[in-house]
Amino acid sequence: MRISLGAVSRPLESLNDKTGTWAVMVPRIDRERCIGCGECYMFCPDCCIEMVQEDRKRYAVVDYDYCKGCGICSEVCPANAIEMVEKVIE
Amino acid sequence: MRISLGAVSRPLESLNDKTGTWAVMVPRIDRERCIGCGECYMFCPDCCIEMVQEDRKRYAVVDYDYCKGCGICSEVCPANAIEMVEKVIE
Amino acid sequence: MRKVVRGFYAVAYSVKLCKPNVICAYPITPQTEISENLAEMYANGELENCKYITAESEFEAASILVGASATGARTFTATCSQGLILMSEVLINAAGMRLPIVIVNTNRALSAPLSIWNDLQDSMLLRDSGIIQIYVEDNQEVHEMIPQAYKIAESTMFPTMICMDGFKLTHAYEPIDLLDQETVDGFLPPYEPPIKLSIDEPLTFGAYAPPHCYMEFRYKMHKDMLNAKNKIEDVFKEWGEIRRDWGGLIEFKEGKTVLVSLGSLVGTMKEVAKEMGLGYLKVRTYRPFPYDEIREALKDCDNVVVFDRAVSFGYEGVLTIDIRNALYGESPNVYSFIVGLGGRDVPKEVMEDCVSKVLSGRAERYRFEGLKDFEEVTY
Amino acid sequence: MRKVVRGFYAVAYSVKLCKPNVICAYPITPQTEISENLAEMYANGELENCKYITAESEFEAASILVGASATGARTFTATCSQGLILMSEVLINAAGMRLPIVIVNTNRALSAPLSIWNDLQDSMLLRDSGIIQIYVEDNQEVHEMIPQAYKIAESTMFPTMICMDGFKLTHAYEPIDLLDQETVDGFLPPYEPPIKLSIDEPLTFGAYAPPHCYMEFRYKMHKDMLNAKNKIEDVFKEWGEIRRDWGGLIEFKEGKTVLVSLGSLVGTMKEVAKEMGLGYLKVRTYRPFPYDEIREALKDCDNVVVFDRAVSFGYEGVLTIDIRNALYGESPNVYSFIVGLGGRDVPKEVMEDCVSKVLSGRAERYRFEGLKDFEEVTY
Amino acid sequence: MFFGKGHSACYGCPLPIAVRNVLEALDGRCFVVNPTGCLEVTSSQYGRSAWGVPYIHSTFENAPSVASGISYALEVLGRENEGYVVVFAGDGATADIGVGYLSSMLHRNDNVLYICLDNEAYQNTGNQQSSQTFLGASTTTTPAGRVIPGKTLRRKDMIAFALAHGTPYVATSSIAFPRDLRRKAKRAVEFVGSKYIHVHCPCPTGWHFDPSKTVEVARLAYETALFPIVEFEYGRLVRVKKIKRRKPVEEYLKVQGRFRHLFKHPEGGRIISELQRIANENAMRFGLD
Amino acid sequence: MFFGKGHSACYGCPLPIAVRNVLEALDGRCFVVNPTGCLEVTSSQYGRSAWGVPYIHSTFENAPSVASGISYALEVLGRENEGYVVVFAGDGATADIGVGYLSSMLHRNDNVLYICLDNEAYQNTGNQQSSQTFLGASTTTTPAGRVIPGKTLRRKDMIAFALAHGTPYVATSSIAFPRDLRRKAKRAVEFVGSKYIHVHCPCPTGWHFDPSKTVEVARLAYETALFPIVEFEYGRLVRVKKIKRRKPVEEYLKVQGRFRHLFKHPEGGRIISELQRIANENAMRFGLD
Amino acid sequence: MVIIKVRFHGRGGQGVVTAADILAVAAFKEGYWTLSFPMFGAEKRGGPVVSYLKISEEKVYDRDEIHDPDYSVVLDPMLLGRDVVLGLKGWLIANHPSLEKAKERTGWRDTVAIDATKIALEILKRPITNTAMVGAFAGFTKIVKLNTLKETVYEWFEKKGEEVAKRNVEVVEKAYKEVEG
Amino acid sequence: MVIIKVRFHGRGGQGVVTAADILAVAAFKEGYWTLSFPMFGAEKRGGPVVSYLKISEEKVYDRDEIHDPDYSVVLDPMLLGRDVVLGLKGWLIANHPSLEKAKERTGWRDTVAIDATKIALEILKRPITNTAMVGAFAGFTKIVKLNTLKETVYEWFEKKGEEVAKRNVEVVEKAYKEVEG
Ligand SMILES: Cc1ncc(C[n+]2csc(CCOP(=O)(O)OP(=O)(O)O)c2C)c(N)n1
Ligand SMILES: Cc1ncc(C[n+]2csc(CCOP(=O)(O)OP(=O)(O)O)c2C)c(N)n1
Ligand code: SF4
Ligand code: SF4
Ligand code: SF4
Ligand code: SF4
Ligand code: SF4
Ligand code: SF4
Ligand SMILES: [Mg+2]
Ligand SMILES: [Mg+2]
Repeated sequence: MRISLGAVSRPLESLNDKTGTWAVMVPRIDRERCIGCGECYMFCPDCCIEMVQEDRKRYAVVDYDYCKGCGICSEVCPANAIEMVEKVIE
Repeated sequence: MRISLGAVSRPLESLNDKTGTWAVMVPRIDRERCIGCGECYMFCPDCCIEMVQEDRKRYAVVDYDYCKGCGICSEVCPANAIEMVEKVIE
Repeated sequence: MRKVVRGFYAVAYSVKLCKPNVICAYPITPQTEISENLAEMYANGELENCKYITAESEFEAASILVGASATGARTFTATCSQGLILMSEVLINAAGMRLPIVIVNTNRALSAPLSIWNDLQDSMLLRDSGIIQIYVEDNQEVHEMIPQAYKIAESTMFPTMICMDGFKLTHAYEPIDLLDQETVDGFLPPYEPPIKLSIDEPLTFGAYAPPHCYMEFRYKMHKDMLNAKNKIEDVFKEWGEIRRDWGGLIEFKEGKTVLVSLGSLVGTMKEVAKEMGLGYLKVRTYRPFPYDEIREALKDCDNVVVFDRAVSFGYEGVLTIDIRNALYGESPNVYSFIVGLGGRDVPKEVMEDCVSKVLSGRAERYRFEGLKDFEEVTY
Repeated sequence: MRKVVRGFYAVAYSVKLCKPNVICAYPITPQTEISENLAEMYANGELENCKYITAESEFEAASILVGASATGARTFTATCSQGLILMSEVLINAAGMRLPIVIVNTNRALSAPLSIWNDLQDSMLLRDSGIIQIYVEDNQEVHEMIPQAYKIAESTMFPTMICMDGFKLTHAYEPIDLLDQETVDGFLPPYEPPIKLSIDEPLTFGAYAPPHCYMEFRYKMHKDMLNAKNKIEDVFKEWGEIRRDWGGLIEFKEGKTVLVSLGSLVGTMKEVAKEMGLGYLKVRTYRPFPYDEIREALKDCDNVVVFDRAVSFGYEGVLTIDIRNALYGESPNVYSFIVGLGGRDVPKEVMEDCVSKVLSGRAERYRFEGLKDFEEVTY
Repeated sequence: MFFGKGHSACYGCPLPIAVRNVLEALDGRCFVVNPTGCLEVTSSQYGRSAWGVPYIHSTFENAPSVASGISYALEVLGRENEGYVVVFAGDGATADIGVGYLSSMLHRNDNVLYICLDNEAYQNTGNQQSSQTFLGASTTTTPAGRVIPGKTLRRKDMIAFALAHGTPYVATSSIAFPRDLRRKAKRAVEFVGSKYIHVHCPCPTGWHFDPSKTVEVARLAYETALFPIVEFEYGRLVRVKKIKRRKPVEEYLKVQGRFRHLFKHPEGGRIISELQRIANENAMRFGLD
Repeated sequence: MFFGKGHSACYGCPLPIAVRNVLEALDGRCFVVNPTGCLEVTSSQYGRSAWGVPYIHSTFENAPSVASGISYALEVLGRENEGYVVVFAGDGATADIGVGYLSSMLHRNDNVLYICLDNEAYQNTGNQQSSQTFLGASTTTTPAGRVIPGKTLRRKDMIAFALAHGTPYVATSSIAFPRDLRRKAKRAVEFVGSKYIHVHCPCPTGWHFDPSKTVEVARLAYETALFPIVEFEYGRLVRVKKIKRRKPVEEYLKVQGRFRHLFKHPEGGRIISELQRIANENAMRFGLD
Repeated sequence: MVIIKVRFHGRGGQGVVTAADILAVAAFKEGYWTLSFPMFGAEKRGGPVVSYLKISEEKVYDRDEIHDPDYSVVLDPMLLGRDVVLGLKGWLIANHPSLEKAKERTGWRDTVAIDATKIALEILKRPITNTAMVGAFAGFTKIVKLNTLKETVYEWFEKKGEEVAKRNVEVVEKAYKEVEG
Repeated sequence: MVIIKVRFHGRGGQGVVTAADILAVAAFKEGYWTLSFPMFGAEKRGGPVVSYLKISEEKVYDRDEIHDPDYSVVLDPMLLGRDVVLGLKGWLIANHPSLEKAKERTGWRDTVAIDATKIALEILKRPITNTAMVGAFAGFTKIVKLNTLKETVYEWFEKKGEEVAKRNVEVVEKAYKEVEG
């Protein structure tokens, strides 16, 4: 264990916490429907949506390692491109 | 010496402190001029002016035991009835 | 009636039975649910002649109680840690003003680093302040201590603080023999303050004291606190008669080697003592400090093993220092183990390990026990 | 240059020479004129690269310095009594965050009853808190201690508090050999913090620590504070070389009977010791506590006579408890006299009287000395 | 990344929405000060920090002062241009326990952007009332009981409070409108001195609604005019977010567990009308309709 | 006698003038709460109390809370009719160190008459600036120096502050007008809940003028509109004390030592105009002329 | 003194603490001393939560968290992994549709699996699995009788309405029998 | 070690502390160690104020207030009374127009009286008597030389302007000589 001076902590070590395990439901983004508006990106409390530019299409991608499955993205998507689906339990 | 519970103190024991000794100048009230308006009474920071009713005349009297001689009464008297005079040093 | 309840409720329910007039507290983990339980009783109209006030800070909560107590109200607050330190100026003031406010402190570590978990650094830091401090072992004891604390506070006119371990006790859900109103009413008379703010007898509270009399006030405070020991003993005894005997200022079991501690660690300590055939000493009243009782109890034993959960940084464990002072000039070896800071568990094995260190001569004057390996880095 | 100046100025001028970046304090007697002197220097443009801020409370003043210190500024505040207790939550936090804030505490009694006069109850109450505490004997010492305190604070990363007696020192107008800028510059390098808030290296300050690591942080803090003893010795030695040797963590003169105290009482104590042919021990660094030094110094003497100016209500004098702990297992008789609370004078005669009580076997374990006759009343 | 994934806030927590949008708007050039509270506890555990910008937490109540201290230090060390000093503080820290320090910071007009993340209670300790909790809300310290129907006091008006201190820039925003919040953050830092933005942050855990509805609830607060969205520069109201068709407060209340009792308790009707009155007053005061 | 002779305030101190007039107006039916400060120190030494009414001093910052506590206790003990709870507090206690507790008391609208005795600095500790000190004043912590010409910050607006909390009764008064103060004290106690009166109290010792001029200086503050005398009920301005012929601020400034440097310092002129601007603004805002 | 130690794993909001508490009351009714408490954590809703239960014939003094449970009860299938069997001395009682998969995820042999989510969804219409797992625990260990448990559960949920109480009793019974069977 | 102990009595605002301080500086210039300080009081302006001065050949350690002064210097005639001679071992130096009256008020034989108020009003036009009494003390005791004192007083008041400084020097000289004469 590392014990620092005054308990200062290094930045962004939260990335080691894969909060994706919290999710019961997860969003599935329909890439066809997605209009790349970025609403889901802006609203995701877990900062786990990325906007990807591919050719001339911009669309949203979920980082399931962190997505807690709150469902907000699905609620805010103006294109109805996000559906919440049950996470597969292995 | 009396030591009370929680240092509660009895009321108005300040009366034992004769702050009149502080005064260098003291007010002299000209009873003739005094119109009994009570301004000096109301403004005296040392609460040492009393209004006295005598026959049909109301006038102000100074309690020299406490008067510190600030001169406020003299300043506020609308009848110019109060003069500040040097306290006699015995 | 025996019922399975959580520690919070054991406190809140007992407070209710004591019929306080003004309750004012501020949320802080792990105290909050005490206030929440009281708030619920209040919302349901179960607290008679009582105001429950939501303050905007602990400092304010304590200050409201200063006003209320000086006016003759029976008062209650609960807090801990940052909250206790934040209100400390007011509590120290209340002690000097001799206001019998009853406080439950759900012991929690101090920041930084922030910790919501348990140790005794918070209440022990205020050991000089003129507040009676009683440490309880479990939720039955805290439940029964509340009425006793009121009686102690109001007959000695000192703020009285019951210290109960955060989480370990507050969050424990366990069977409690609940008191009933009749028992408490029979034990605890209504509060009739010898001094109070009133128009009829307009006293001046909170006067200041120049050098010609300050020291006498502080001496009186000290003397009254020493005398409070007798009063506390009496209250404990009276309680013992009507209810259950929990012991006096200390609870003591003889032995050549005696373990010493307070709070929720006492349970484990007693078990270890039993299993290993040792004595133990539980400090129930920490201020006033039971000097004579402790000295008498421990002076002839070989080893005293103190389990401390508060450190005076740059010196040693807080309880240990007090114990050694009490034993000064006597011959027992006093060993100190600092354990359980910031919620670190203190399993029986750790205690046993400490004891075997002592018995085999491997113990030092004091030692942090239960540490993990770590590497020191700048960041 | 030797000049007749008041204690306040001896502090303020020395602070100025240390080139602090942020100064923030709140008025309280008898601290205020330290801030006032600094405010005047500020208004006259004499403090370079420095902000002087008027806070709205001591709590705020300390908090502003937490922000400033974490950002890499050299900081200063002064306070005492109610102000010190009011800011205590912040200072304790700063200690854990390891921020090298330098504080001058002009010791004053605690309320209630309110007293603006001197004793040590305020700073001693915070002895557990992870703040280095240094007590000075006179204004020359405080003047010279300021640069040393900065060096200590910044090399150990602990808040460092110089405790000087209110009135007795602050208000004394006496000849002081004033330091010059060159001397201080040569001794005290600019502050280069090992950790600070910056965009380039975006650290997280004030993280919280769950039970799996909290105890290690506190252990480290304790260990670092013990290690600070060496650092302090070094700084004192270095100062002794360039300027004047004031001794180490303690100043000690042998004797069969040894008087012990700290702060401004030391002057009188030394005189009494000299006149009566006794030894004395001056505690310079109170936290970290010089356990080994004190034990070594006192273990073979007959009588140790402690003059205490802070009480742990319901127990004993605060310094005494610490001293007895240090001497545990050794044989000297330790007598304690609680004197000078709330500005009560401690003339030589009182000290002499205490000593003769000790020498003639009439002394008790501890005693309040210098009390007047009084009658106890309800009001 | 200025605020990392992997923080431990609840499902659907509003706080990170506010935080990341502000930090992104300011390009991460921020010294963040954060008092104790949900945000702190979910983002600053030792060894698990979610912060990619310099960050400090000291106590629950002193964030404004710590921020002042940073701004003074930056100034005096010649580092003013390194970044903005930004406070993210809960409503309890802001309007209750820290309100005196906020007053002092605003009074000195220190160069700090203060953002209150208002989830209307002490959520970190489990939804106890704060001075920002709405009338009628059931919280753990103002539970809806047989006698008392939830919180009985009105809200402390923090906009009036900030304006009373002569604060150059004062605004409200909501996590329902991240673009609005971004714009305001950018606008705010154009002002020298103190700026105060009060951001509405509905908390699914404390308010008892489904985590997926965080944004919807926030939007309803705006649409009912219970939480008006306004902007003041130098004390002058310069902009409001008009409401197209104002909804009755019931629509907002009924989606939240904390107001459920109002629809049953004998006092409930009275409280709902009082809340409607407050909404109407807001609409009037700021010209929202 | 409600406030006794023999107290130890300075010659010409304004504080007892305010205190005795309020106590007399309320017939001494008062529980007085008084934080640390000049009034406390000069009236409550052990064995020398000047108080003829029940009185309590606890700390410097907690008077509002102590007052709340008294009012709750009186209520719950069935003693509400015994008397009013009245705070007399200095400006430092009120607007600075105690401002958070005042905020809280006003927010809960506790049944307390809070009177701020504003002598514009921490006079008890020797005239250090407070948030109520006027711009330009030389105090011991904002001394007029070679570089800095006295205090550089504006005043914290305590009227706006009290109003921001929805306080039912808010007023200012001055020791220059004891009849005004008496009337306001009487009016105030007709309101249930919190009432706030801010009383101007020029201090001869700290401000450096002759003790006989206390009343005159107070009158000048009013006549220059630097200290407006106003009255709000339920947030509405119901009455102002109009100024017959408004005087230039210089007339007020020049009679006090604390402003002397303004007539010499290079920055002095600018500050005087700024003060005049503030006076004009007051006159406008409240319609004083 | 024998103490039966049980550790419950779930997520904030799933009723993990309630699970331990209900069993504590039921066991208390059967004459045991019980001590239950939540993990002393600072987690928010959604984060992993643990609670503990100690059951004994005599008063329990040891208030430490449980590091060597006799039983580990896992309310949420997603949590099945190394963590939940840490220090485990006896049986893992897992909410999972498949015993094999459950074993696979944890590597623990002595496992009982029950599809508590399914039972909960079926009867309660919500995936709150605490009562089902309480039933499963009781059914498997027989430490508390079914009737005692049913009574306890009923009393527990009564304040939320008779309907809720009844359904939870049903859940408990179903799970009890399923595991017992 | 001989310490000369002087106690000054006056009122808040009369410069009692300054009196002790000026003498301290003057004595320091003459090679003495000095220690002066105000009474540690909470009095407001107008209330009685005391200050102390200790003069010695060696460093002074004793920081207690002076209870047994060698000299008591009283700046305000109204204060003459029992208080000012309390513990006095030597001379009372009093501001009073009449030696007899002064003695009468205090009952102290060894008294020097000087009408300091008159001197002050004459030269300073204000009844601030501290410098006059400093001069009187020096003239009577000869502990500090007149020139040293004049220099000290000049430096002390220089920051208030040359005129003020000069006048105070004049006051000191006049009082010194009057008492000496
Ligand atoms: C002095 C002090 N009192 C109480 C607490 C406990 N505490 C920590 S956070 C918190 C509530 C935070 O509420 P708020 O500021 O609204 O932030 P939220 O968690 O709601 O986002 C409380 C009461 C504390 N840490 N310190
Ligand atoms: C916590 C704390 N800080 C500082 C002080 C010192 N102090 C006492 S009174 C006072 C100033 C009082 O100012 P104000 O409230 O304006 O009253 P005034 O004396 O001017 O009438 C100060 C700074 C204190 N007693 N307590
Ligand atoms: S479900 Fe929630 S956490 Fe997951 S991507 Fe959508 S908004 Fe983000
Ligand atoms: S909100 Fe919907 S449409 Fe917009 S980027 Fe996200 S998924 Fe695509
Ligand atoms: S001079 Fe001052 S103290 Fe004396 S009576 Fe007149 S106003 Fe009162
Ligand atoms: S103010 Fe003048 S006229 Fe009026 S009562 Fe006093 S002395 Fe008489
Ligand atoms: S309790 Fe509310 S504000 Fe706090 S982390 Fe959870 S959702 Fe966010
Ligand atoms: S300093 Fe001013 S306010 Fe204080 S007692 Fe003296 S005159 Fe009154
Ligand atoms: Mg909140
Ligand atoms: Mg003031």
